[in-house]
Amino acid sequence: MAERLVGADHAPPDLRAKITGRARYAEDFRAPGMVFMKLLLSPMPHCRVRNVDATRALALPGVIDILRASDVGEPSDRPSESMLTDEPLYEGEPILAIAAVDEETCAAAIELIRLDLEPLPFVLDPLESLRPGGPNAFTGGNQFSGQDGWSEYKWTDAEFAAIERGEMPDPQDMPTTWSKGDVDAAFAEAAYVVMEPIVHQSLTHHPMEPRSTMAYWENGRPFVYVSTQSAQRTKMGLADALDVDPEDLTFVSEYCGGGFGSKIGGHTHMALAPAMSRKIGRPVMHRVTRYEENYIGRARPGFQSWVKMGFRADGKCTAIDLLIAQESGPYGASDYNSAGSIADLAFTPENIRFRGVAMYTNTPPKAAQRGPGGAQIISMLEPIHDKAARQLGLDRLQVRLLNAPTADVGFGPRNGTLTSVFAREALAEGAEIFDWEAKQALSGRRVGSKVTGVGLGLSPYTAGSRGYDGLLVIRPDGRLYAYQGVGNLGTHSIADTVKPAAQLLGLNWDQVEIVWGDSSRGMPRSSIQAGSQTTHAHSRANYAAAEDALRKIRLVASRQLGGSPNAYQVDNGRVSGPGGSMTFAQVAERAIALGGEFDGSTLPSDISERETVPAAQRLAGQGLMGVAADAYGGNGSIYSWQAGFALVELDVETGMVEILEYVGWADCGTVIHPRSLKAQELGGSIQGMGMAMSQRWVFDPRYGVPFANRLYTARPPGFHDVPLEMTAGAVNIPDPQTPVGAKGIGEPSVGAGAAALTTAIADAMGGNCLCRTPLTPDIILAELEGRPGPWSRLDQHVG
Amino acid sequence: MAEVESVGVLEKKYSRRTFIKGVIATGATVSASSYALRGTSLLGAATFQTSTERLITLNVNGQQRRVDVLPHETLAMTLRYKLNLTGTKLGCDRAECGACTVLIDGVNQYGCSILTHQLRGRSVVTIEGLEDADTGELSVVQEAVMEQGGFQCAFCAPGFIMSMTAMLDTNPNPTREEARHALSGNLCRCADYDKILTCAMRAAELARSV
Amino acid sequence: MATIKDMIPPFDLVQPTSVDDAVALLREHGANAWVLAGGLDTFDWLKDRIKRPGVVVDIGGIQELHGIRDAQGGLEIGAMATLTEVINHQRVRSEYSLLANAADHVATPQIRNQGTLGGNVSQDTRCWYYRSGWPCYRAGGNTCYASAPVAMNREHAIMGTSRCVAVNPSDTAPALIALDAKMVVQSPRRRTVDAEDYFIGPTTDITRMTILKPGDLLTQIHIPATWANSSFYYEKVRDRGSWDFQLVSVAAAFRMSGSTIEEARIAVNGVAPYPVRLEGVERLVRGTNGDEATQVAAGDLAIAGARALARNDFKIPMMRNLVRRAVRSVA
Amino acid sequence: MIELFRRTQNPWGQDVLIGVSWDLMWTAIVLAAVFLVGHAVWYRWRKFSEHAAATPAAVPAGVPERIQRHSLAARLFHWTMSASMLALLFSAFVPIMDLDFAGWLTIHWIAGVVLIATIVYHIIHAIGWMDFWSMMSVGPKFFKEGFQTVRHVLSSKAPEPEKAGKYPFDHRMYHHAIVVVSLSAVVTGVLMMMRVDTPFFTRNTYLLSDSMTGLVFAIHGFAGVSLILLIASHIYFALRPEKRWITWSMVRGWIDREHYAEHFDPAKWVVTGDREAGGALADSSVSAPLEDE
Repeated sequence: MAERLVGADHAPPDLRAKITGRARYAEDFRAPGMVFMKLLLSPMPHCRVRNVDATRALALPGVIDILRASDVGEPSDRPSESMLTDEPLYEGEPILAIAAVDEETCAAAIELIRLDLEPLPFVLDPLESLRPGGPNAFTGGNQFSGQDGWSEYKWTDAEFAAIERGEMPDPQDMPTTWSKGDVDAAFAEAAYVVMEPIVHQSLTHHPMEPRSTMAYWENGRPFVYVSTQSAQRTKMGLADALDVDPEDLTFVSEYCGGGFGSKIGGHTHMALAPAMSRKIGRPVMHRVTRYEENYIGRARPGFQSWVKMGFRADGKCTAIDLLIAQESGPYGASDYNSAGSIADLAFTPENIRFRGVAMYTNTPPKAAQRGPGGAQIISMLEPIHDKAARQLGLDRLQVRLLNAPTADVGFGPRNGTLTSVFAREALAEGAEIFDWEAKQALSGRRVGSKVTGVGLGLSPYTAGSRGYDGLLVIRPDGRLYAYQGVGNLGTHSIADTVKPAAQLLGLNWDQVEIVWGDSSRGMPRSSIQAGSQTTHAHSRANYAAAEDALRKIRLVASRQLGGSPNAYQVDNGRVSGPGGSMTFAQVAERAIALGGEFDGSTLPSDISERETVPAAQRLAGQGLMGVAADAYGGNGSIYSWQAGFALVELDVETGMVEILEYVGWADCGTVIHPRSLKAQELGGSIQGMGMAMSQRWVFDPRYGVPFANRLYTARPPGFHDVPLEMTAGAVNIPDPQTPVGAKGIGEPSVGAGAAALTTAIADAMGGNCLCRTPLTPDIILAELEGRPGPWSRLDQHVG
Repeated sequence: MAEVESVGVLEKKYSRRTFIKGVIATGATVSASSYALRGTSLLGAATFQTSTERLITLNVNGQQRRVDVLPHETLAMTLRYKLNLTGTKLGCDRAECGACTVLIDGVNQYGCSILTHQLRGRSVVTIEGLEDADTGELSVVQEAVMEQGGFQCAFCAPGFIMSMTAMLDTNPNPTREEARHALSGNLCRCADYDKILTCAMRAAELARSV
Repeated sequence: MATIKDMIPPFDLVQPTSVDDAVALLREHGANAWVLAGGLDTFDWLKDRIKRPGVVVDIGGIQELHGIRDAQGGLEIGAMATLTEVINHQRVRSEYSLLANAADHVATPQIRNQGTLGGNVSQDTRCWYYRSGWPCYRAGGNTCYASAPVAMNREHAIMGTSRCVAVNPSDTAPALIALDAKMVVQSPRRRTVDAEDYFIGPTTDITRMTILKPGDLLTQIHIPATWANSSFYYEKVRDRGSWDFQLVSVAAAFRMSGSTIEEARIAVNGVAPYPVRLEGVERLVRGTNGDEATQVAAGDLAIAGARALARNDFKIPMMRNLVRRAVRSVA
Repeated sequence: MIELFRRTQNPWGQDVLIGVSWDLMWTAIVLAAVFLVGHAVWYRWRKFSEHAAATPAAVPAGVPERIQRHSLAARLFHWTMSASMLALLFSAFVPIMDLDFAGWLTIHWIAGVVLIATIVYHIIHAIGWMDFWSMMSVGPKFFKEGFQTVRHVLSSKAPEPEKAGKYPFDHRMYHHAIVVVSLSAVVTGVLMMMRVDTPFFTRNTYLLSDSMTGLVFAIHGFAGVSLILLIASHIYFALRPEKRWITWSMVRGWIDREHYAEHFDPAKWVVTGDREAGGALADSSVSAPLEDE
């Protein structure tokens, strides 16, 4: 009997390479005659490039050529990013690239370039741009629509007067508005109503690996080595950007040193090295520095928001009025939209009004960051949740159990439904492991200068998608080759999503070969490696392919050995039935001999013509091919849930917070790989802790220049900032709508970790919600000492 | 030995002082190919005037490697772009993230923040040097990581593993707390800290058992 | 001229093997020379291409600068002794644990393994306006960007400022002041100064953090026997548990007779352009047993005259509380 | 070749002025030295030339033995101003000479405040109570006198210039220069004070644009180095033996009849009244008919 793969721990197949230094990330590739490229970044947050004088730079021995915006497509008059620009919209936006024989020459050449720049008005703070007569990020305005182009959206003095009074402003015709039920009536009836202005900071992703790229061209065909979360999806995008046939592009991304949403379908600037290489006809290495990563590496959008919540006496949340002004950078982001839906989903008020506006600003570009929108709103709203519980004298866990949704939930503007919800189960099991009762008893206890705080948060987020293709080949060596088009950014899903398929085929893990990271090896149509989709999407796609393979194995066996196909069973790499048994090796040989659908010479009609078919054709005739589209279907969105519990100690004399314990418990369907699941839950939660407690983005208001452009100034959490002991797990209840039952988990954990901290710190401060992140010692101490805090209530980009 | 040569040259040039300062070496050198710092005098005398000995011998992973190194070249650059030891990663190039951590005379240091010329007569071990070249046997730390399925994106892994190796050398029997302190010079943005710490503790166990 | 913050510009590297050679070289090249010790402050400046010395003098090869020796009952620590050597030195741990403790709070293990005690006390400020290469007073310009009403000066000074409001970032500096350490400077004549006089404020020279001028070399740090085995207190408040500079830190040494404080030396860092010795507080606690009232009085006296910038008022109560805690530690 | 200005790149990489080059300080010091030595040498040589000794004019009757030249108030002003001016120059340039000088800035701005106070006082006093125009007026007579003085200096054959009024050409010339230079130093100095910690303003480094700030620093710098020259020559002449008598008048307040007769034209500087010598005469009793009508 072959081992059970689903639910078992296995070291990922690429681990040995990773820990011996053999794993090659984009900057580890070399090519003969390789030269180097560096970027000239804009020194101003918004300006027009009047003139660039590169004569002295080009005269420098060793300098090969420069690339300007005009070489890579002029930036159009819309908020869309291009590789290089003549109207930089943030300090650090690349103006030009220069290639030379070595990096040193590149640097020296850049210093020889004379720039003639015309400074233009800039804005860092959305509220400034909303002020009557306030500056706009673009010369055209601060709002853009495909039909009407640029326009200005401003609030009136009345709104700002309200803000001054500490009230919730009531702006008319907000660009995004939706509501359900009767919010005002619900507030009127509510036993407790609370309104808070809340600020959530922007923060850079800062993956460990900067987005370097190496590229060269051979007889008109590009070979590109990039750092990206996804693979097949990124390849298609890159082919598009380079305007080449995807089949002519050799795309290599074997390893990605983290992305967290900043490298989903690749990134704008990955096309620079290939573009330069095409121009100069030599291999080009574009080593991106940490400093540059801070600018072109994306960031989570910050919120300045006002939230009003109404509760029944039993703690049920009955109404939410949510107003969000999002700091969107020059190229936009949609976090605030998901924030609205998630608020509705997580607190299930019958009545909700959501108003949001995305404000363009002259700060580095924003992008989805792990749990985009959800992570922010959960960490912002959970302390308010606690406020209500305190006011109404209720247990915070009970209130959450009451407000958490069940399977019948309908949420968001379109009352979306879910495939399954086991949020209450996750909360209950997590609470048990955390020992909520005992911990809650410690809340507020003071020993010397240290006060104990207990916190918890419940965080939902998307966890899957449907309809991609699977591609498997059993070769004459008897092994299963799984062709993965998803990226390899450390979630282990390139391997884990194959487990259910291999299990279906009765194989042991050492009989499985994962093939990934190089488009020349064949990649089926795949999901992006983001939104926690992969585990769900590709466990399904691979399972479909495995079912196809199993059907073919049985056919081959019955033809070879007689008897009905369905009488044949597979196990340990053999297929056996009435007529006897044969090894997969023999099956593969037969399949090749038989040809047709068996070895992929003919392919099903429902797989992707543009992507999976060419990949399968590369592999046709190499063995028995299992290839199929995920046609399982399903109703409703796929969401996972993470409950987070934290025990902290706040030193009231210094404002320092120490996290003593953390427990994360998830509803993510069937657990495929417990160890990786735990790593995802805790990793995400710690990113949330960093968000809640330290990570920052600081700009000088006068020059619009960011200062948190180093790791130590941006402050991502290090080893000393996390608890020594952490626990994580899941309820492990299969999602009924997917054959494998598994959902993703990467996203929700961030909001849970952040909320557990924001609530625990508020708890340690006697329920006083500072209602801003990060909660650093300075603002905590200032609050405790009743002294002027470093920032005004709504300040953004400070720290 | 390069340093001896250069001192010799120096003695002739400046008899009044004894510091290591020679003339540009001539002749073939290891991989002075067109990588990050190829150190040709392309930039012209103005920017490239240096009379420091460039051809030096480095002890890397137990081998004597003769290599052409610029005076202002960091170890990480030499390893990655001249000796093609790309297991040493550049995460920040500012001594902040630890991805470039290597062992210098057995001590973990940031490869991005030391000049290769400061390493004359000292030994350097990189991630590539931990695995037994002949048998392919992994070090105890690597074994422990394999066993615990450590790391996610693993861009930080080489650095962490070097720090764990150095830790076991000075503290073979660490508490979780001590291990955390010893590893606090390495960042993991996937924040797999819990598992990494477990790997470190397991490595200590394995080390004690062998 | 366009700027880029990557790749060290070329320089001439010299590696002297004796202090005399080093000093001779430093004098020969004057302001064009740069002393390379551990290099962890140095490489930021060079890689950002902001400071461009023509000659870098690597003093790592000078044996006399290494090691920790017993001297006149106290210790003589070579300027090039690494922080890890200091932390692990048996006598430092047992008799001067204050210094070991402070050194262990520096950045990260790798940095402590390479960074030197001499470098730690001589490092430049971390004011991010200055570190970004902005032409402020400290950089020879005519402005202090960090003191502007809209500036981001959360980490900056609350006392001892004059035009420049940057703070001294060293963790070991206050400990050395509390231990009454002496700094030995060669240039080429040999000077010995008290630790507290080694650090200078902008009123003296706005472009330097220490008394070291071009041509000067810090060679030894002498820890006298005076404060060996006293009661020590060290605390550093920071945003992250590693690789972070202090918001405020305090280092204190108390010589007790029974429960009475006979003598005390207290220094605070992170509040001024130089580590601040609190002589007033020292006098105040002398003869007391550090009771509640003394703690409060000490804290209040410590912050007398402190003046907050736009964003750093919190440092005033933080400093007050840390001084209280220091006194409380012997109560 | 010396640089005139110090320039730098502002945070946006724009080239901006930040002040004058301190080479100018050394230049001023050298120029001052050269002038003083040069003058001393020239004067000595000149002594031996054939010059008609100044013929004492007939002193009108009733001119006392001691003639009041500077009121006590005027003298107090002069010496306070000199003290603050020297303090300013010292605190300004010693640090630039790279000598450690703790607290120079405080001394500098306090001295600056004193200087401003004295200047304000002086202007009011001069307009209200002193013969303002005899010092300030610039007209045909002024230039005529100037021409004669210069010619006399240049050629030993040239006749004596006609006797001066209360304030001879060189005094007035010097006064005009000092007025222009110190006023520009004072005005820019006040703007610079707003950028440092003083009791008077809440500090604001962003008061002016980067380029305006640079301009202010440059003007202040120029004024500063010019003052090195002006003050040096002033002190030099004050100390010269043949000028001591008038220097003393800034201490004692009076000059004696002989010097009055020798150097001044009683018609231009009419001294009336016959109070006994030494009696502090109010300036008002010394009337100077406006010369340029």
